[in-house]
Amino acid sequence: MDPKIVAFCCNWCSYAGADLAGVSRMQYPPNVRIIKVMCSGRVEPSFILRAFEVGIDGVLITGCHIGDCHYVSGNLRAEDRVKMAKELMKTLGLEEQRLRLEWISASEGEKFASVIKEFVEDLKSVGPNPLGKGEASCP
Amino acid sequence: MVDDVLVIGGGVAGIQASIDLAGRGLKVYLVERFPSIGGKMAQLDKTFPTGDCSICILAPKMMECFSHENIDVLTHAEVKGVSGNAGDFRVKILKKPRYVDEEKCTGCGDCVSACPYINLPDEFDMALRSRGNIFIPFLQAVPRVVMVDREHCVKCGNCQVICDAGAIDLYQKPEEIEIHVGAIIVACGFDSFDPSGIKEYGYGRYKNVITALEYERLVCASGPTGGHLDRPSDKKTPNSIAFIQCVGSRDVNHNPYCSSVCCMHATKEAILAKEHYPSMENYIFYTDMRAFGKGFQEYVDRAKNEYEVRYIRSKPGEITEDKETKNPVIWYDDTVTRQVKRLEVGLVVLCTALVPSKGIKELADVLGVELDKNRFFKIADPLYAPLDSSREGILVCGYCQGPKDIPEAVTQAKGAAARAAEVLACLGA
Amino acid sequence: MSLENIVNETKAYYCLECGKCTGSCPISRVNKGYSPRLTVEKALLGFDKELLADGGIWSCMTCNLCKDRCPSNVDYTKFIRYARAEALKTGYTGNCTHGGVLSSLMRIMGNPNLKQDRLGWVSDNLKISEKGDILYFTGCLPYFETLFKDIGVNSLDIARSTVKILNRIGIKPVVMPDERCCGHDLFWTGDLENFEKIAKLNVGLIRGTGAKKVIFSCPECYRTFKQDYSEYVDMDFELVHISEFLAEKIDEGKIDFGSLEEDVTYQDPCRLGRHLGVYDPPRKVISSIQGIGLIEMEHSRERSICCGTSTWTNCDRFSEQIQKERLKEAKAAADTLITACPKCQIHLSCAMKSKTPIDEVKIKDFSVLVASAMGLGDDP
Amino acid sequence: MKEFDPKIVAFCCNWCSYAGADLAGVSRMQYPPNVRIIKVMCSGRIDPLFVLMSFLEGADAVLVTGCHIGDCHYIDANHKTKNRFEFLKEMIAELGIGEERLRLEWISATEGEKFADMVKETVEKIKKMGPSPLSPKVMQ
Amino acid sequence: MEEKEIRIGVFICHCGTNIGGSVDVPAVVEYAKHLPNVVHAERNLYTCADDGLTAIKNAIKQHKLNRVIVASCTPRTHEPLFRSTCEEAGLNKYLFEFVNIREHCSWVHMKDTEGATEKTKELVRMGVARATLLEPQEEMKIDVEQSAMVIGGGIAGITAAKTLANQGFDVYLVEKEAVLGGMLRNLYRLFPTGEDSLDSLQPSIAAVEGHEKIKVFSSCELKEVKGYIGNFDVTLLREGKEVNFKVGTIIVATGAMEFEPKGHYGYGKYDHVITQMQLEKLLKDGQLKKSDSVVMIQCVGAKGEEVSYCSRICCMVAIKNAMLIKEINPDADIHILHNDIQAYGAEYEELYNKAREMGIRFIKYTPESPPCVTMDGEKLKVEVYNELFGEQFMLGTDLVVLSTPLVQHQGGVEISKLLRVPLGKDKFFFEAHVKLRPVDFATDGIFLCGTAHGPAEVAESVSQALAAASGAGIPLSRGFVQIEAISVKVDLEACIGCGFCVEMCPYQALDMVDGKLEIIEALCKGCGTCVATCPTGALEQRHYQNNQIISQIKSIFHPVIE
Repeated sequence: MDPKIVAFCCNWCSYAGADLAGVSRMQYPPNVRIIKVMCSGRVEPSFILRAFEVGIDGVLITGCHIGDCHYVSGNLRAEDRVKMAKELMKTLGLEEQRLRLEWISASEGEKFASVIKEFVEDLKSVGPNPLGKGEASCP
Repeated sequence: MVDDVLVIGGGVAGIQASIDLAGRGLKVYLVERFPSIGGKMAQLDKTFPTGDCSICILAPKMMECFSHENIDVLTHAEVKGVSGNAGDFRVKILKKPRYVDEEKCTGCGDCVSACPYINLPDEFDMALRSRGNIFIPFLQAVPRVVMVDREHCVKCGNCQVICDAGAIDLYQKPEEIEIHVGAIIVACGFDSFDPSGIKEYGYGRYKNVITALEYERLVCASGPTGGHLDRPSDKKTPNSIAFIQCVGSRDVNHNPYCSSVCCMHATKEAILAKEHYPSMENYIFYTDMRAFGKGFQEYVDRAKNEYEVRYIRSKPGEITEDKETKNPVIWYDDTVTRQVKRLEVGLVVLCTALVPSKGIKELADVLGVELDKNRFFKIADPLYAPLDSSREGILVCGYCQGPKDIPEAVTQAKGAAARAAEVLACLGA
Repeated sequence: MSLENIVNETKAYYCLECGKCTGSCPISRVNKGYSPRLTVEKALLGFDKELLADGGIWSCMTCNLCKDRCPSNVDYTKFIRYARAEALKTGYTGNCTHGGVLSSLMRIMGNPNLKQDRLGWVSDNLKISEKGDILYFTGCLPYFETLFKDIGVNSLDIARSTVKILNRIGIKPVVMPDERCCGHDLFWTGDLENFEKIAKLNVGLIRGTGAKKVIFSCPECYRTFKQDYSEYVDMDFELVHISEFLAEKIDEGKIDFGSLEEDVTYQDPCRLGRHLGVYDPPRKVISSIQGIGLIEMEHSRERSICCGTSTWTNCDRFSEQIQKERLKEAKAAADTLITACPKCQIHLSCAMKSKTPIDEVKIKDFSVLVASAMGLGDDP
Repeated sequence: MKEFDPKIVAFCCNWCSYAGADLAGVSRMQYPPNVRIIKVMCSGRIDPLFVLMSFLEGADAVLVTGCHIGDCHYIDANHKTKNRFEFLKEMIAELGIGEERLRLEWISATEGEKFADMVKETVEKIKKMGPSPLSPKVMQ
Repeated sequence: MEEKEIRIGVFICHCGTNIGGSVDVPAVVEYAKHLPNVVHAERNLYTCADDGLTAIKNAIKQHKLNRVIVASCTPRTHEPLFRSTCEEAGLNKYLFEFVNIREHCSWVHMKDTEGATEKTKELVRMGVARATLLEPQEEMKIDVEQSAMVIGGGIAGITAAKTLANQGFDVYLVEKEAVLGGMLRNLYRLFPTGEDSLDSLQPSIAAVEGHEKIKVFSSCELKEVKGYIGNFDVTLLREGKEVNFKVGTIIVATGAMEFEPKGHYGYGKYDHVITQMQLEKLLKDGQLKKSDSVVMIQCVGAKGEEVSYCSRICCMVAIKNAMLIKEINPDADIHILHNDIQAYGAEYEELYNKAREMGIRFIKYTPESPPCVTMDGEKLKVEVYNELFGEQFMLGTDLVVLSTPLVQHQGGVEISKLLRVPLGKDKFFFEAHVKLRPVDFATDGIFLCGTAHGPAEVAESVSQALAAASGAGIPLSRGFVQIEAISVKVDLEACIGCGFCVEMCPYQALDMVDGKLEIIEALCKGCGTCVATCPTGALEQRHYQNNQIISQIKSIFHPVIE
């Protein structure tokens, strides 16, 4: 089973972290698709749900460490949203582990790679997204 | 075979049919449910398009009909049974008690002022005025005889004391009369549609939303306010009036048909308001301005140019009320400028549909004739025999045959008289 | 379905262009660009493309004010629903609020593989059962709770109160663990494909419990089951709103609603009032609470005004104006506004939170009010 | 000497203004008893001679009444009344009898109040003006 | 009977307390006794009651009264009653005088009993003065010729003739054309029932042509009509020969014609611009070729353009024809450009709904910016500003149909001159009273129906025809016409032939025949306006003579000398 992951990386820290992992040729499984957003606070619960709806197995949101946020409090908002999204997922019966929030600074390329590796393993144990792949037609 | 004719309904149509038949020497029985003949036309102040005073042109006809030796007028009476067929109808008429002897009463009205209980709504004045337990139907009533509202009368006897003619008899019994006629003409007219079912217009909820017939009584010189247009909430004269057309007409949920007269009587009422109060602003909300009769379009043009009546092509969505001033507020989509607007006026007059009169179904059953889906009388051959009901020997005319104005009602009444004479002649021959 | 069929199906050709719809429409009154009359006329006069591309068709609150008042009986609400389905096919859609999370949730719940865990709110003092004659359908209350806790709306209180009331009169209602959203918003935004899936799912689940009667607290679910499911699936169980159910109980003398010293006014939800004609049961229940004063707003019953937005689409400053106006009208009647629909409660509470000052109105749900009057309190 | 009690002659047409006077009676509207009503079939029947004769005989005022324009039972007879009235008014003024003593009023069958008010106003006005110069009281 | 001595009886009514309450009736009776020529005076509680009436009859016989005065309520309600009472006692009913002492006295001076009593005395005195000068009158009875003439053989004329004939009266039906049927001959189908116009007409035509009481004079013209109600003598011109007959009453049913919209919307310039009647012809002969797209334009020439009135039926004609086209060619694209659709009543509103159901589209244009029709290559192009939608529309179309109003035709104008009956501002015949005498002319004995009165559709024309037949039938069935004896008479010596009076009479009862005045008594309605104009006093009005009125004036101021 090859879990498909979507990762939202904020432009300032976590995206740079991912770049650093690349520059440092750190290897990690190819399951992740990165979407750059200006700040982790930009990620809406609807993005998360939309991902699961179309069959993504896991969603990773990465942002700057608390206090480093280029936009002061964006990451705090992200924390609240993830909390709400987890609650919705719990009611929906979707396993909580399918959604992860990680603070990764521009220098933590290594952490980025290990988070991805860890997440892929977790998802393998949790199993595929019960909603199936892309059945739900959505406009 | 008998030549007499029964006319049911004492409005302008019934009166005209009776006069024409009596003029031919035929014996006519005119049965009217209300204690006086005159019908709805007697309630109007003026008539369109000439602006004649309605009672001025109706009273001579009422007198001519009432005092005609060939016409027996039975007021406060109803047709209860009809048997036999054309040329030989036996009709049972119930003359409901007036509790007043029609011969003795001179209509002086002393008893009316003697009655201490003045708290019942006066039907003729659309409940804008209250009347006592003994009352005269209206000032120009024909016959000019009072009537006792036995249901509410407590038999205090004041009226009996004051009446020297000794005309009041509180134990008068209903009388069943049987007559033998050759033809029957039905002219039972119409009622005004009660718009309280159309909740968005607030009739019954807002004091200053009235119906057109109530407006007619307010502006009539012999009406409850002596012709002064005092609006119900504060008895003051409004500075602007809005007339709303097609209330309950051209409406699939109420009456799908067009009542044919509202556009014109609204124009007349607006002109009346302008004549009495030159600073008055008049608005008429319409969907299709229907001025198709003789002199009607010119009358509407005069209303627009000379009397500054403003015609707005729109059917208002809703009427609310300004709590302090009690001014009705009209919300409408002005379809010509395509803007949703708000108009506050002093008074709203709902030009309601005119519907077949209450009890028409029972009358139709008694007569053995059919009604159409709008509850007007069903006409077998609408083009070439428009006045023949679904049963031979029974003719229909006036509003109960279909929406029409006074001239058409009078025309159909005369036509029904001719048809009745023709039917009798053919049967007799 | 082409525009021409839509015109024929909804009898839009009878339109007399009299303007009574636009004159009644709460949206047109604040949003000059929107007019139900012009929308119908576009269809009549062949402006198909312009009509489908017109964002206005998504602003309509489908509140039925215009449909009820149309003298030619043009079913404008159905016209808009069909137009939206047609627009959806050509790629147009309304502006989904909250990023579209609600419509995602609904579509997810249309997925048969989903195994929800939604009964977290059922604390042990609430007695429910797996099988039984009477089933309580909670709809999206758990999800609303999560999404709208932060504006002070606890939708799950409605569910808790309803169960407590039912328990008080000796009923342990079936509450399904894997119940799906009723699909109302999908239906009304033209996504009929997902709607059909959800309808079949729900009815299947309900049949599974053997329920004979389904009680709803949300009018939108109630209307969707009662009028829209039958097109796709037949149901052999009774449907009733909680207010109707309790009103019957009053007649049977089986319930005492306790007392509450408070003046309240009642917001008729469009789906319960105009769509289904249920006006009196909620009022009957509320007024049977001793000491309560039920004062009607200026616009109530058939004339009541919608809570501003529907199917979570095109919520904009016009909706806010309507909501502000409605709250002002409620304040004029009483300090507490009772809503019988979770969405009305959410939208009106959200409007209360807006920056521009507006006088305080307490907004409480119908079941929560009844429960607290019966002394069932709101301990979790 | 008894206080001056003016004598007023009123011509009413059978269809409208006479009916208006009737309505004032039926509605018990009170007005001073100084008016004497002469019924003619139509206001068109009122010959200027009648008006002058009334003043000659001593009337302190003359009221000419009829149906509103357009209401006339005989179509347009009241138009002629209006024309005759215009030149009669001039003559009364030239004769020095006083224009005020002659008045034209259209009264419909529902305007009982208008008829009563007309009589009251005329009586007040004439009391102030005093008797007509031709009246026998003055002549003796 | 030479009147030797005038013996007046005065009856003062108490009317319960209505008069007695504020008038000292006994004092008035006492006063009346001493008035000149009064031989008997009494009072009664209710003069109009049976005992009052018998008192009058007994007094007439007992005191050989030749004048009776009743002082009580208003003549408007009780004069007929007291007149018939006098007649029953053998006294000519015009020797009766009514004095109103209730509505004009006791009820309006309730508090001032002294003033009221004085006034009552004077009113009775006026009554006595007038009664003295009353003369007996005989109400003129004019025999009526037992036949009627109907001018015009359209549906209105046919219906009127049939109804009168069925009642047993002879009818002369005069028609200008060679065949009966009028406008319905060249129509295709009739609304609202959709019957075929000519087929539905045949039975009526057959009934009229076969009726033994009806003589049909087709393809002939009216030359002259003289006389008055009951005695019209008519001269026709038929193929050069004169035909003459006498009739009692006349019914005008001359119909109307469709307005020719020359210069409107390219009519006459482009051949695919036709009128509704031309469309009916095409439909009737099945020659309607290209009709995939049709545009109809309403109110062409009406509502202020050429004529000021709305012609009532063109909306329904247009809708009916549009639906017929849709029946032939269901995907025809039909637009009706209108200025308020006149679908009044029940059936027409239903037809209007059905038309919209069939896909016929209605666009409201403003009179200020009417549609304009141009030729665009092969196809016609109609540009119209849709007032309610707020946009300019461009309609390419194969056919433009103009709905034009009905207007009076020259024949009608001539008939109005011949019968000396007026035409209104709209050129249609002008009826006696628009509200309450819609089918009568002011001149007695002549009646009006059909589109001669104004635009009308079939059912309305039929109703009017029946009404006119009713009016025309009354004098015929009675055999005579009785005129209230208040008409005018002339003293030919005194008449100087100035003719002022002739203009006064709206009923053409007066005619100046070579310098001498001729009065058609039957037409005189008794308003007296002419009498007031007569400079020499030659004209006098029965029962309202100058001397009677002047005596009333005089008696106001000083008691009539003994």
